[in-house]
Amino acid sequence: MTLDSTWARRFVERAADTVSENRAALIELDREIGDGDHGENLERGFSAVRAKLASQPDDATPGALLKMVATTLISTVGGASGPLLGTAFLKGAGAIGDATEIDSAAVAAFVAAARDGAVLRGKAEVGDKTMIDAWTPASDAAKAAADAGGDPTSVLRAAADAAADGAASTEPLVARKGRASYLGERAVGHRDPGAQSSALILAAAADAADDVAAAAATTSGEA
Amino acid sequence: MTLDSTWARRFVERAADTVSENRAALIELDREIGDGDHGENLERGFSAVRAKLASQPDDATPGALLKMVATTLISTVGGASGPLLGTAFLKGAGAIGDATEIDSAAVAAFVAAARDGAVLRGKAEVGDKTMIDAWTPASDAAKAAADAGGDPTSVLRAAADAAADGAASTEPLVARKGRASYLGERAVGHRDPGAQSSALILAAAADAADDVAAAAATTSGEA
Amino acid sequence: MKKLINDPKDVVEEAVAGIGAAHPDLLVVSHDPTFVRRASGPVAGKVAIVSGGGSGHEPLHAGFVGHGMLSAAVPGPVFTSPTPDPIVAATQAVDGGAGVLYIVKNYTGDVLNFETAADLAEAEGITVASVLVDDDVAVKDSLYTAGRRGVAGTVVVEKTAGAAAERGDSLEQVAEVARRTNAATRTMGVALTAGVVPHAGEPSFTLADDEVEIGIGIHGEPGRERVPLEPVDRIVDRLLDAVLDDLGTASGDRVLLFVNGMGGTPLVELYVAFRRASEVLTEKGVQVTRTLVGNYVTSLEMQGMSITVTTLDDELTELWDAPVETAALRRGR
Amino acid sequence: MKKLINDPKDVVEEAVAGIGAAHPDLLVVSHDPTFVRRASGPVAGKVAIVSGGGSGHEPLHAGFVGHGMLSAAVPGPVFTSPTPDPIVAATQAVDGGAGVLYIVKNYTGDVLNFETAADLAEAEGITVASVLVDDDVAVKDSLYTAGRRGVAGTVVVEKTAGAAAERGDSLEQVAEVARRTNAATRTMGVALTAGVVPHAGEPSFTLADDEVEIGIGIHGEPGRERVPLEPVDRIVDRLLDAVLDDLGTASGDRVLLFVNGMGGTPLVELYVAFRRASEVLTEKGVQVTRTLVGNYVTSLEMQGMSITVTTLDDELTELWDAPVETAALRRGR
Ligand SMILES: Nc1ncnc2c1ncn2[C@@H]1O[C@H](COP(=O)(O)OP(=O)(O)O)[C@@H](O)[C@H]1O
Ligand SMILES: Nc1ncnc2c1ncn2[C@@H]1O[C@H](COP(=O)(O)OP(=O)(O)O)[C@@H](O)[C@H]1O
Ligand SMILES: [Mg+2]
Ligand SMILES: [Mg+2]
Ligand SMILES: [Mg+2]
Ligand SMILES: [Mg+2]
Repeated sequence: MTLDSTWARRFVERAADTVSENRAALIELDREIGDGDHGENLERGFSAVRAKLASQPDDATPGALLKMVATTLISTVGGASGPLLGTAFLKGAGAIGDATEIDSAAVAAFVAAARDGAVLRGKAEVGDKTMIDAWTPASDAAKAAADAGGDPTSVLRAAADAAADGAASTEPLVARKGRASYLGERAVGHRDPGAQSSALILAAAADAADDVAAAAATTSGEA
Repeated sequence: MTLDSTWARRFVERAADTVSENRAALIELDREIGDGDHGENLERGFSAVRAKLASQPDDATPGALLKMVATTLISTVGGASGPLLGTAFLKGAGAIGDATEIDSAAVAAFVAAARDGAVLRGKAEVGDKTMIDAWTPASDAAKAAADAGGDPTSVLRAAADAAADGAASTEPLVARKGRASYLGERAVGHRDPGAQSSALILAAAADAADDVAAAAATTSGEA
Repeated sequence: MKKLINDPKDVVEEAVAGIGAAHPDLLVVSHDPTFVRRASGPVAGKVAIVSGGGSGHEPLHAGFVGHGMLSAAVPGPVFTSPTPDPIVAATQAVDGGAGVLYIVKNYTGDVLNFETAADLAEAEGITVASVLVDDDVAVKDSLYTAGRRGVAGTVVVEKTAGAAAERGDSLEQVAEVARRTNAATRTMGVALTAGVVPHAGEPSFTLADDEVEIGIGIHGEPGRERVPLEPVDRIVDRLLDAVLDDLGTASGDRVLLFVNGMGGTPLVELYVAFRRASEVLTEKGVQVTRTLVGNYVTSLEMQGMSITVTTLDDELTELWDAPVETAALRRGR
Repeated sequence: MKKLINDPKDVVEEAVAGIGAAHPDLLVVSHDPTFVRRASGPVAGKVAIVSGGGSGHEPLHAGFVGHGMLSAAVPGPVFTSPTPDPIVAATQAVDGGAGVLYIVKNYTGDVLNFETAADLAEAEGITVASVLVDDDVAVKDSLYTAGRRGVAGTVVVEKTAGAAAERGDSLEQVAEVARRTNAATRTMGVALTAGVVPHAGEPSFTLADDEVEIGIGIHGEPGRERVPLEPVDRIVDRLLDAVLDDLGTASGDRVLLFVNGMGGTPLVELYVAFRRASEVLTEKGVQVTRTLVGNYVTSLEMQGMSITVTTLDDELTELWDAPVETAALRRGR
């Protein structure tokens, strides 16, 4: 099984939905250890992404769609998360290239390149209490799942689950990057908003793959 | 019976005490329909008056002492009440002149001149919801008591009681002078702070006369 | 009460000391009696201008002492008119022999204390003229009130009168400019929250979370009405309508538009309000030829603003544009 | 939330429109992408200076656009760095061929977005140099933080760099002046209350009625510690000690003393604080040769202040004194 541009479109919609649903929760996380705009920033970005989706050519490749996400996030989100997530999508899209069908290895390569892109820009390491604490375990889990022969859907699910654990793992940490680093010990006990949103976005990717699989099952069942 | 400079000194002390004790209450009245400084203004003025009292010559006449009150209030209180009360004391002191003993007629003349002084400066009439609503009935009552043959103490008490009633009478009024006039109907139900403080000051004058009479009784009793 | 102060009783003296320390090139501070005067001293043959009033409205008045505006400012206690003594002392310190103009905001306390000061100064041989500022349209000017209050328009009067004095006008002429500016100026304000007078320790009034006071005075005196909090465009319309109506502004008029912050409102909000006010005026065919936006006549930490419109003619425009060098307004020097 | 705004989403656009309407002589506003540039346009052969960052800190940065200071300002959403697009557009609009300096407050978001903008502008053939402002001593500058924040000292850097550009310095020289000013500048702040971000609708943090946050950042990020509210003299001492200690200020040094309001603090309190700070410096033998007091780098309606000290030499003094004509700072023109 492989994923195609239907998945990519569904991923973008799901990501926009989850960001919108979690706007207030992300603002609240950021208010606690940042400046309270993370949910607002991402919602601004993903609604711009959603608005652009309709006008993408029918034959747009998954890579082209994800590159559109990247450039749109870079030009609408601002703050720290805009360039970081934008670069993640940009590098991830680059890893997929112009393939129309994405296999498990390509999915793992997407997540790994996205992670590397964010690290390149933000210079954060695991344990710094940033979105990297979601992307790094996600990338590792995706590679392990792909190496173990999992299909793209299960690779994405492994990445999403690892990202969720990674986001949770930021709670006891002192931050060493971003705005939360100003708080020292006072950041302990709070989850990093960027790690949380990254986990939500990866979950959207996995859910989109599930949607596609379910639709395929229905279609083939009906056929 | 007449009043002398012992009374005048005692009056000043009593006035300073009552203003100090009622500082918060006067601020509160003024906060409701003015700008919340009346208690502060008068306390600043009367503590300056109290501080100057000690350095007045032993042979200072009642008129000289009350003129000191006038000029001190004018130069320390500020706001609307400073010039008004100051002028009241100035004109009142003028009515007493350099007499060393003040009889009932002189007491009534003091209150009347004080009232006229405040009216001259502030151009308020009875019913405008200002200190004039205390001073005018006080002046009328003092004249009536003096005309009826009352002693100075009872003349002052009549003035004080009438002033207290006058202060209470401001509660249902709409203000036509001073800061409360900006409120229109919204001033209704609130007592005018300046009428209240004027009543307190006149009560201090009467209480001082009582003190003097009590001291005289003790002395003559002991003698 | 949360304030960056020491003893509430010392606020004014300490602030005045700070003003002196912050602007030694512009100002000299006198303590006991307290007033602030131009560092450059009186100029023989030029009219001097003195203003003053309760503190808590900073930068008014001390922030407007300097070339092209006030010669001296006399700050009273917070929200309380100064007594005559410091006014007289300031008058003596700045008189250059051509007389002194008092610019007095129309409040009973200010009027009475400046009146006494004028009497005392005249007794010392100084010619004094007085002009009352009463630009606040929220208050009805009738026999049944103390008359209109002087609010943000005071800055405009101090600016044009100051320029007139600087160009060498006589006392009578400077007073005429001040009166004419006042007559051409109207203001109305709104409060979202109240200021806290240091010695009172409590807000001067209380508004519900969804309520604003339309027609607020700068001492937190109530205004015309309390209405629910609305989008600022609606609030601007209310204030501006009242101002233009009272001023009789017509299409083709040239005006100064001045959006003034009450002290606790972020500048970003004042600009949002300014945008609306200038749009509305433009739609009405009124030409906004001069502008001012910022916290100039404040009421401690009150959140709110006022809108002032002054009808300009060539002379008032020229006087508004004239060089000014003060702590709070500086241009052309 | 009580604010003089319409839809929270429109605050920045409407405020920028207001800034344009209020200062047509100084500024031109671009919408979509949003930036503010000098009305006079680029000057061939002169270095241009662009700064920007999240909104909510007004008058920073748009209030400092004009002769002798910034060429353009790029306001992002409230408390959020602008994206690269408007920065690039502003860069193109002001480039006079001699290169463009970015003055960037040291926050991850600002750094990354200006970095991308610089890459894009360079790709368009414009030479860009960047200087980070990181004057806030409340944050430890170590491998374990995002580094010091840029706060009120930004105004000083924009002023001296602007003057250097105006006198015709090369891009390298202007950048050097900016870096040197930043290196000579330290700030620490205190908050009494929090600002309310319009789209959040709630205060950014909560302090008890008797508590202050020492070392606050201008986005309401927490600082060093929460302590009970003290007399302002004590608070000034805390801030100034940290600043002077970090700066290594010694007797005989000449300094600029800058007391900055966070937006919701009455000016009268800033002057009370200034008085103390200047007294303490004088006692230590430090010469306060230049001063600034007011709301210049704010945090919406936050009550609080910061104290900035810049060590001055002859050149920095001259650049500070140079004529400047902007909405928020004006002198000599
Ligand atoms: N250097 C960095 N590397 C990786 N992620 C970072 C870095 N700095 C900040 N972040 C992420 O950005 C998030 C904050 O994003 P956002 O609130 O949108 O921007 P800002 O901090 O500018 O307000 C943080 O929660 C963190 O996950
Ligand atoms: N025109 C006037 N005539 C008489 N009394 C007046 C007049 N105006 C104000 N007052 C009195 O002054 C009082 C207010 O005094 P105060 O609060 O000290 O001064 P301010 O109003 O300047 O703050 C009012 O309560 C009223 O009694
Ligand atoms: Mg944030
Ligand atoms: Mg009062
Ligand atoms: Mg008062
Ligand atoms: Mg932000």
